[in-house]
Amino acid sequence: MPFIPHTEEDVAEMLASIGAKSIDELFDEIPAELKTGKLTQVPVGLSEMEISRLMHGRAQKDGFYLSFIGAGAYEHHIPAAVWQITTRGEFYSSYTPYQAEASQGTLQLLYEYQTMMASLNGMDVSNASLYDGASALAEAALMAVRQHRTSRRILIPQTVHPIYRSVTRTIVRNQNIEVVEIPFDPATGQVAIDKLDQFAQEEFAALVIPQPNFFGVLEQVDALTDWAHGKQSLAIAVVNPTSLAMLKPPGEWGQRGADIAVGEGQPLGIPLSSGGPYFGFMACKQELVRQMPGRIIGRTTDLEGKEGFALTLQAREQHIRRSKATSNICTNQGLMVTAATIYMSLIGPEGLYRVAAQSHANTLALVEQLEKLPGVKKVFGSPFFHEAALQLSVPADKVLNSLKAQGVLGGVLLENYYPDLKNTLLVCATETKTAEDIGKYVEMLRLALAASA
Amino acid sequence: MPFIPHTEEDVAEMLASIGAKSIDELFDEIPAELKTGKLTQVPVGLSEMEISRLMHGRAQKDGFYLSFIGAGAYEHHIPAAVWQITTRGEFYSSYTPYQAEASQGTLQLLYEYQTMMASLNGMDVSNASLYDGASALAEAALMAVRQHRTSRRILIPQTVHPIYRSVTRTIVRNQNIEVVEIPFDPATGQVAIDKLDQFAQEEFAALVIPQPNFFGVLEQVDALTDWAHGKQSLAIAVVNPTSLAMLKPPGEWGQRGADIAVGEGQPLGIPLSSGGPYFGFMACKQELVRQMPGRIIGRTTDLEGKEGFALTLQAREQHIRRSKATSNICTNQGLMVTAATIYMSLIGPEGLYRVAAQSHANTLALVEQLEKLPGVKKVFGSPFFHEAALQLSVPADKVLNSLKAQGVLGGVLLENYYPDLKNTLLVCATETKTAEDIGKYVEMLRLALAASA
Amino acid sequence: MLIFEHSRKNRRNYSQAPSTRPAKNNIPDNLKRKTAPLLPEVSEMDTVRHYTRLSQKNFSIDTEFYPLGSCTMKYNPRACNSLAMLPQFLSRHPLAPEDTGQGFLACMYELQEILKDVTGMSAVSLTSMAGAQGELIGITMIRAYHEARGDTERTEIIIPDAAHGTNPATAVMCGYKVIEIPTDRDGDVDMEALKAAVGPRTAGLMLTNPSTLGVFEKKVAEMSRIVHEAGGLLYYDGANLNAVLGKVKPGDMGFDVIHMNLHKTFSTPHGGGGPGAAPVGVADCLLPYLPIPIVAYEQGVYRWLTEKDRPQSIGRLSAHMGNAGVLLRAYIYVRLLGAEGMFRISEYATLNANYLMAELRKLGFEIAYPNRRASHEFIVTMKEIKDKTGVTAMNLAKRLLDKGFHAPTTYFPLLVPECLLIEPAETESKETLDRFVVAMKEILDEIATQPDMVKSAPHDMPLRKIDDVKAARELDLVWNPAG
Amino acid sequence: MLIFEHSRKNRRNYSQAPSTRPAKNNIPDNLKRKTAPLLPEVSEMDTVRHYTRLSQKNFSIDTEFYPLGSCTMKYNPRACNSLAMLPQFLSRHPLAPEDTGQGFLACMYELQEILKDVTGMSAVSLTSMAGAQGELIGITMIRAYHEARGDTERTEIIIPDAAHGTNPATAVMCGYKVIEIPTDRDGDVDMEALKAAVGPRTAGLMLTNPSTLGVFEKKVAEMSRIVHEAGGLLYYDGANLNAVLGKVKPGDMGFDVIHMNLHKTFSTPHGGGGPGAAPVGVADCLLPYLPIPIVAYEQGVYRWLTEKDRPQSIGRLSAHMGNAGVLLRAYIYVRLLGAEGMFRISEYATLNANYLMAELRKLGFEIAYPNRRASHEFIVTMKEIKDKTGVTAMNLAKRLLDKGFHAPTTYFPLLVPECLLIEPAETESKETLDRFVVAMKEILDEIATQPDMVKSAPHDMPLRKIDDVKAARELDLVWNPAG
Ligand SMILES: Cc1ncc(COP(=O)(O)O)c(C=O)c1O
Ligand SMILES: Cc1ncc(COP(=O)(O)O)c(C=O)c1O
Repeated sequence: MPFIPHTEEDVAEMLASIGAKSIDELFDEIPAELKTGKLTQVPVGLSEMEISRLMHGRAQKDGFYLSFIGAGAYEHHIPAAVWQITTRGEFYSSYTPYQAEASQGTLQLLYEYQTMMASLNGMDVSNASLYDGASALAEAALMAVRQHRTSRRILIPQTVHPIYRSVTRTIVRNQNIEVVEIPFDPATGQVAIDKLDQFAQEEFAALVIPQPNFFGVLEQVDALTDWAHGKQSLAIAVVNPTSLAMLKPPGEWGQRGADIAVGEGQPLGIPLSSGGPYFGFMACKQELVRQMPGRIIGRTTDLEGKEGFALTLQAREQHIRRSKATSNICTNQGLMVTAATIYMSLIGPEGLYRVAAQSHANTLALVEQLEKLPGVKKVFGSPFFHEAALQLSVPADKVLNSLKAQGVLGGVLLENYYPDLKNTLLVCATETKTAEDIGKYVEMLRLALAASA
Repeated sequence: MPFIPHTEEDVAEMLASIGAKSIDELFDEIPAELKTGKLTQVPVGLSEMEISRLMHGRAQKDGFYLSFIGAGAYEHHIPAAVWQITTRGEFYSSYTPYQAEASQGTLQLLYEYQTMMASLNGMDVSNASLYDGASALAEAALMAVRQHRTSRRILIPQTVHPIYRSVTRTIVRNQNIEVVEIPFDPATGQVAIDKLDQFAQEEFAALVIPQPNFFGVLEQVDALTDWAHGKQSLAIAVVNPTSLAMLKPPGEWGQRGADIAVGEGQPLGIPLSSGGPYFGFMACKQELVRQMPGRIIGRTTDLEGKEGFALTLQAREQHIRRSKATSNICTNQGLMVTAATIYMSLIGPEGLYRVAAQSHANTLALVEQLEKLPGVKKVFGSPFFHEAALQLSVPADKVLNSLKAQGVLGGVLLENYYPDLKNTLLVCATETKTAEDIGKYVEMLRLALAASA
Repeated sequence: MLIFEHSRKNRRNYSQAPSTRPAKNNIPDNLKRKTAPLLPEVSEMDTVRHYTRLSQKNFSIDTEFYPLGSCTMKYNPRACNSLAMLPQFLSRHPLAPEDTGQGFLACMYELQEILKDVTGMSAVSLTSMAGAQGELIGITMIRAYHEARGDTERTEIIIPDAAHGTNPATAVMCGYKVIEIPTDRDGDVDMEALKAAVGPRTAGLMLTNPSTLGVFEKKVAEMSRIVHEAGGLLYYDGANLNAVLGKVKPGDMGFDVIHMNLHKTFSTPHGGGGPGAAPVGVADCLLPYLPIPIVAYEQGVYRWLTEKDRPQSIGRLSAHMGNAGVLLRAYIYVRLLGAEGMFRISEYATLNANYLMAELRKLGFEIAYPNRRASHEFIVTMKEIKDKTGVTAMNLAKRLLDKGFHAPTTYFPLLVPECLLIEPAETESKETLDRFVVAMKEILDEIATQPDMVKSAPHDMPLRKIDDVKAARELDLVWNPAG
Repeated sequence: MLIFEHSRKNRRNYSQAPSTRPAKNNIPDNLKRKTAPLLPEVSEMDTVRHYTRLSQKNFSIDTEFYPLGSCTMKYNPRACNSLAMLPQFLSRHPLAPEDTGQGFLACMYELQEILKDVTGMSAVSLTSMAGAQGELIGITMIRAYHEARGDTERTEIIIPDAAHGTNPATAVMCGYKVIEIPTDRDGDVDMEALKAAVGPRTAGLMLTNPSTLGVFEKKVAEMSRIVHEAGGLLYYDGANLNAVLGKVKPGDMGFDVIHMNLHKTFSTPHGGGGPGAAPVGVADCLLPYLPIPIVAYEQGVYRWLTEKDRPQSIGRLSAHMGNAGVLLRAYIYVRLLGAEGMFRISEYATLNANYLMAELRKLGFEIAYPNRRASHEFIVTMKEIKDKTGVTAMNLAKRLLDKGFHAPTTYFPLLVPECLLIEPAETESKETLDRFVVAMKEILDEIATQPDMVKSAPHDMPLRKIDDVKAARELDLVWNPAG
């Protein structure tokens, strides 16, 4: 009985104490006709040795690739210390810190995280995480609608990550909140500022502003933020946390700064892992703090005046406020935040800047070299951060397949999300790519193009 | 400056406090003509990301093999918990427990280890580890000579691991201790008991008795132990700790039991790792405890009578006794013992029995199937434990090479150690091998033999 | 000390970042950041030391008995962690082609099949990242179901008063009105109230069974009939699946949709608050609406089903496919336990709960539902003790910390005054339970002899009782270098 | 509680062993074990919990400042651990063919080259598993050298009185007589005594430089001349290499053989007592005797040199090639630091030691060699304080534990009374040193105002002072279930 410590003697003594004849008797309140308990799809148990071999085999099958895929999840170097500490039993196997005195480790760490995350975003406060970037955007939309009171419409540019938009729609639709999309300028890859005029007369709870946007392109965030504020709408920033080491933080956008900033925390020390677990972050201005969903940690003192930390503002949360809570979120992504906090401590402000700048420089170099190949064209003219769209003169899916056969993942096909962007790759080279890696990609793309021509 | 936290300001303040103008000045007592400090073979520093990629590349190059090699180091399943706990910073990065009050974790663990190891060997006491099995045998030989007082000769059968014998010779030679070897019976693969007669009149400090011996063969340990005791020699057991779950422990050999038991601790949760770090264990009878080399932990109490643990019998050790110490050993293999202790706790007595029994059964099955192939012959007639010698009718090195090309390591060539044993493989299938693995080996050997024939 | 207090200007970890600032940087000036963010500037060693020491300040399953009711704090096998973190799994990009992830996808597919079997549902989606999101998905599907049938008047979700806070919060998040129904004296839903509550506005009922009161809702079949006859659907909050795994399948109880918290029943770690994973299972009627992606196995190849394959799906709930690494851990756990192990979970969890309940009752603690079997958890009420001595459930909880035990859940469910919801989980040994009983006895004695000491607990923790009123009143949510 | 006290008969971890006892078992009855060994029967969770909690009772580099003199407790980079534990490295059998280990062997070869460069020696063998074994190898080679020349009358090894205990113990283990020579007032070897001691019986001199007194032996060149002229060889105990790395090479100082503790200077972890690795380097005269195996690189292939290649070798010292995994960690560490980093180690280790010495001197602590620079460590003597107040070096050490600092080395070297050998290592920040100074100041004040409190320290540790006299007198070395 894996993981069950009971000896036969234990069971006998325990049943005697209970006054039951068998363990089965303890289930006598379950109506007999409901008891089925036949499992046909669960295989017989394996020993750890066996499952270990099975999983190693499956991992080997998946193998390693030289990947130039970004599109919302980024390969960055993760210091070894991050996960060695994060997986310590005391972090790994504890619950949400309901008993503050027995959870000061997690609580203090989260307070430190809130401080780092608020500062990175140029915001006043941060919560202790949401599920992921996409659901964080949905929560921000709901939060904006609560705050705005009169409008139930959210403006979202099509330059926002397509799946973030789709997740947001799924979630806010239930509350009859409408998502209105703004097209992008096909020349710049930015929100079509001139298209905004058409919304001038309408009321919106918020405008969502991505920076960089899904194409890697930098948006005119000051103008967009001010436009939103000019209409009494909130400005919701969707940002890449690594980029914030280089880019103006949402709190400084436009005249008054964005109101809420959300994003995907994965770049901060979280492995790609086929998509999760990652974590969503959310920071906002002080005046919105009571509208924030999720856990928030406060610094306080104990009975004797010693510094201590505790969950606070719990009156926003479902376990206290139930149907009146700001969100239903309960379990969040605590362990990922633990890793991200350790990552940010290890890397520091200059380190994060260098990671961002090197990623940017690598993508610049990649794009520059690729553009020189006949049959490759940069799609958008605007400045970008560490990611760019490139159009090929030949079927891009075939090119990707031939790169893959050489162990290189050449990017994602934008056509999957934007049917008009045919044969277009979204490519990204983070600081993990060396000059040789970039050279290899260029050479292999050259060969693939030649073969397809 | 990797791992050096000093800022320029720090350095300035520190130099000011010291009253020095530069860090260089702190080295002014080193004669100028000695200062060279040119390093030509140390490459420029790498970032963690770079070294990580380098090491992953080297690891990939080495790859994975299905291995049937034993010969003193054994592949066993290691529960994941073992190394996740062992590498916790508090175990990993602490020193020898000189300050008992600040080292109770390590000290209690070592006391538990001593208890387990003494019991496994059927002995009264155990030390807290030596370097490895080979050097443990050398230390046991020195210990026997110290105890015996009159003889400086040690009898070692040639069935003892050849490298253990060689290490022992290297170490004891310095003290003019003579190693006398006993040949083995080519039919049984055991110590040639009849050959012992020739030593009947000579004095020896000890007889070394391996169980199982290097060939995997089981020795007649009772007779050998009694023979040694009959001559006032000590009996030194060299044992495989896994086997002790099934086999009679040294403390019960013959009329009075062996006096000292040593061996390689690697099978108890230590990865193969190209040969180390492993650990040597040593257990002995109570009356020999003051002759033991190495650290020993005792249970005691604190000022207030609470249970606590401390290094004890330090008067045997170099840091107290200097030139009169029982050994020069200082740093031992503490972390390996930490892993072994957790391994033994996780696996328990029944688990260790099953590991031993399954390893034995797998090797039995392998040998049985291989013997049926034309051109394969079991070399020794005696019972064995989880390892056996098989002679091939064709050049064995070629066969091994062709197996290797298929990802299988088919054993070691005994000829490297015993020139008379031509084309003979020593093979081992631990509990990690499945029936399919064994089948694969058999089939591939069949093909290789056919190809060579 | 906060990590920021270890920080010194210009201190750096040279190993952890590119060695220079690259020359190339064409970010337009007006988009550049002007002042560095407040990240600490500390050495690698000081970071390791700081967070290692912080970790030691936590209670956790790996260090203490943690009978936190409703949270199923069971052992998180270490192999699940290391095998889910094999480098190939960690390095795989979510948008990497499916043929580069067949090993991973095989695990996901098999997990879907296993969860279907265990719950008796027709299909499972793995996308949900926690129980509350599972609920959101479930209720969204119920809404989609009614909408698809043009049944737009159903605006209410019925929820028993004992329910977890996420249930009503979810219903409201999904645009529904919550109709709360009471619990009867024995801990069952008040059937008359249920009958009175159902009607043409009923979109569905959310039920936890065993309920958060730690008892099995016996009339669940009847409830199912009542709700279904009224045209509503049944939602199963599977947070308590640990109590009945293998014994009874939610599908067989008549539920249409269920979420199961893998971070409870399937032993993925809580991580100080997450991440979780809460796959959602549905009966046939909700099949078309299941969120994507879902793994399919076709002609020997695993692939994700997307919008194209499932046009009626409510859509996506996460940027990729949810908490893949958590799902891997659950998969490994189930494979370790096997079919036999599924039954044993509920059997031994139930044995432990009933034993502990019996022992505490013998000490004189008042059991909230004394006539009922405990499921995998049970409730002690301190009401009488509080009335007599002033010692509250919270006081007792804090005193338990002093004795090296994490406290049970306090003040939930809300309907039992001064309650302690105690869930020992199947992985605890009898000796540990017995030590807990001894501690509870000691506290009972202390309450009799020195109640003030208990009231002012904890005493032996690194901190005394934390002032959370002050935390909420004098909000201090981020550190300010100015002090 | 001991792990055995958690044990219950027939409790098992089903996941961790084969699921049945195999049917086949032909072990002869007379060779079978009759009673099971005393291994605990505990659950996986209880094992994890027990050892996790035990670990928390240790001070360590990852949790505390650990200025243990002569032990070089510096940060052990976490990457060294994880990269040395890549699955392919862990699973490789030592007897696997060389062509299946070219990645591993490349690391070993490069490490040899790096260590040669750093020490200025002609060749290096990696086989030694700790400093003491390195010494044994070195002295064995010295013996082999003299023997090969037929110079058999050399029976003495000269060792300064300040030397580490392993030095004399090693010499005796190698069959030599130890001639101890005194230290002069400034911490240097007494040159007259050295001159008097050398002669035709001198096999060699063992020297630590900087010495264990924390000062650099200035006259090392002269000493080398004296010993060499007498026909002896010079052994360098490289335990203190951290102080001079990159600044001066032992080879240039005239040493013939050296061991270096990678578990000090090259930052492999101490692991609560080991494992270490102490490669041995030799000058040309000892080249033929170097122990095997040694990695060679020939025609693009790495291979082990063995007896056949090196017939005069003293042989093998371990069953395989020593502590391979420790060597890998050291290799990774050097590659992280690079050539520049080598210098910085000694520079900042020296800066930290001299700063701490200056600050403690300002507090009024007596420095044992006040006229000397500290190397990477230095000595405080409590003699005067003890004479005045009765507070000993050990008392102060224990009181430091109360304040969250590991104690310095006490009562070593033996020639300085009531000594504290303090080695901060280069990885500690100025703030940490300053906090240590504050603690030392507090203790100084406590000695003045409440000496008995200091004498009875520790007070704030989980245990009070351990009775090690009792430990030695009432030997209790193994647990006995009978009690
Ligand atoms: C009964 C019940 N329902 C729902 C939930 C919510 O699950 P999660 O925290 O994963 O969102 C919980 C968890 O606390 C619970 O106990
Ligand atoms: C000066 C000196 N020499 C030798 C040694 C012995 O090294 P090891 O403990 O690795 O055997 C030490 C270690 O404590 C030392 O400090």
